[in-house]
Amino acid sequence: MADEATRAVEAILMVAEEPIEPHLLAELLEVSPARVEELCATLAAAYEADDRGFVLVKVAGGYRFQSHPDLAPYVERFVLGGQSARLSAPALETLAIVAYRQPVSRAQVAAIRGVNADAVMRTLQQRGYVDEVARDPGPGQAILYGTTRLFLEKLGLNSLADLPPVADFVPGRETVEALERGLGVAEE
Amino acid sequence: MADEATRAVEAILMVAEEPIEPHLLAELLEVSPARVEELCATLAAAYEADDRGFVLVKVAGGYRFQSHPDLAPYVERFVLGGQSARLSAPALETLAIVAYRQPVSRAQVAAIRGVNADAVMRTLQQRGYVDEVARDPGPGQAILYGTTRLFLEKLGLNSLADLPPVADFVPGRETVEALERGLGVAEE
Amino acid sequence: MPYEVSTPVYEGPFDLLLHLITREEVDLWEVPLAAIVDAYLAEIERMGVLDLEVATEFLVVAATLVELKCRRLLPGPDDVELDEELALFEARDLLLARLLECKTFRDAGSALARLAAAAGASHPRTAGLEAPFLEITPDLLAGVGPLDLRAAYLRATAPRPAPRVELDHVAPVRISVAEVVEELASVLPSAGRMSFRRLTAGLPTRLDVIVCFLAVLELYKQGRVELDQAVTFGELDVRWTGAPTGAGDLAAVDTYDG
Repeated sequence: MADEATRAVEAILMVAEEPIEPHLLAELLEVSPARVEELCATLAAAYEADDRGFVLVKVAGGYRFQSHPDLAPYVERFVLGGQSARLSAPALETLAIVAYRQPVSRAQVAAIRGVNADAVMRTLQQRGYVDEVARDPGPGQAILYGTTRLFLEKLGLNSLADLPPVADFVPGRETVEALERGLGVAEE
Repeated sequence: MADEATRAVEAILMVAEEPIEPHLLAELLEVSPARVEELCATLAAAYEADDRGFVLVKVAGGYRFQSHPDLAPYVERFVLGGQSARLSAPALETLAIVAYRQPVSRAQVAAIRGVNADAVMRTLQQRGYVDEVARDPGPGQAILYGTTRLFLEKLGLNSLADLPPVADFVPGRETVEALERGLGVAEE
Repeated sequence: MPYEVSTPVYEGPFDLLLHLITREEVDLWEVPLAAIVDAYLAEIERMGVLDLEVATEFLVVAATLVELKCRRLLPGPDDVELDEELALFEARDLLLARLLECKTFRDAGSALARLAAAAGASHPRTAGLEAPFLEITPDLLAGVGPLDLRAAYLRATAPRPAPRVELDHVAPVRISVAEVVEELASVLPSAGRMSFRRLTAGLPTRLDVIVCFLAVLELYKQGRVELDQAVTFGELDVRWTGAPTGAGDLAAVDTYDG
């Protein structure tokens, strides 16, 4: 017999429109946030064991119900057209710079990419992936950008800590050597 | 082991915003409507047997997930706490489209958002933020929607003219001509 | 080795250079100098006059490459100054570091795309409250301001396939050459002689330096300064000669204000 707190989590998440943070659930259920995390883990495991067509996930700091990724072909037939346009390669590269270097100004992004970043940054902001998060305290008070909650949701991440470490992308020995050869650094 | 059709029903109903009619599910799953009814009955029974906090019900001729009536006190607490009381991102986007494009038909809103807007429009209308303002004079005489006085009050606006402009993202005629001259496109 | 420089649209000098080195898998030293220069010139031409900053980046990268290559063609390291050699190594290392950084974020961007694609297979439930609860819901627009509405509108209308004129390349130049000419005319007479490097030492952006350079050329054209450069790429000396001109001439200076 499922206990009331577990059932209440299911009921609330069923009517929620965005990820619900554990501390809010804890407040509503009058249990500790740690207990909420336990309950949610148990539920998620139960759905998986029962081979349900939905999953309970933690994304952008909260819990929510989602369709099982296996069933994307069916769901996409249903929500046809709801897919947002994919980001271009320059937009992705810029998004990565913001994600890993935030808070960061447009000028800093442009310096890394070697091109003016205004158009791409505006696209990312329009799409809701990045937003202004602060002002540079230094002279000029440049606007500093960071990634948004929507960014986490779109990438299925619970927090920025779940981003793959940037070290994973630092070019390997072979690439570095190829570049060095290209620039004539390494002697042949 | 749950079969694929059963899991697909769960996945589709999980992301659906309104009750889904059996014949639509049947089409999506490529099974008979009778089979859909069977699957849904089996699922509903399973959730009840597992003592889940949600139910699968048939309302208005379609199936949908709902919170279990037993747990209404928790859901109410969630609602009254104000945490559920923000418009979802899709709803806010829809409201914004109506605000900036009014008078506008549901079909036009759907075309801009790329998804069916009926459920969201109904919510907005229920809340008194948008209302029917006219009929399209063209064939079909679609209902045209606009924002209400309540909407202006809630946003602290005197009139629609006080909405922050969005036009600066679309260059005006003069700008375009100036650009063309700058690019050497236009004949001198 | 036959070499063709294809010119798709590059996102800046690092993109082009990465392409030349990695995707084409060529040793830059085996590519004729002219081909490298052509590729860069083609890029700059494609950009037209619109983005001076990018054009400058391209030029800096191209110049570094050409210099590296020239140096390599020279007989031996013995006959070049040690300082110059070190400066060249430094430029090359800087270029390498920036290329590596650029490549890092490009690969990170692809990883983000993979994450987004995986996450996109699982759709969230957003059905919201059932009708009975809607009636007890407090104000849904609490905390929503006009700017939130505008942001939502822009989000909703963002992925537009229709071609638009992008204004973003037209970075407005905040300083005009005329202003800098005026400024120099007030600073230089007392200084007498000053190197261009010192003249531009405090300037925040490359664009300011360029504008200052144009201003110096303008003064030279007006016969008010003498320019002297002992060696190629060496210090540029600016000497005030002070041939007087009226204020009317200053007004005639071209403005480069975007």
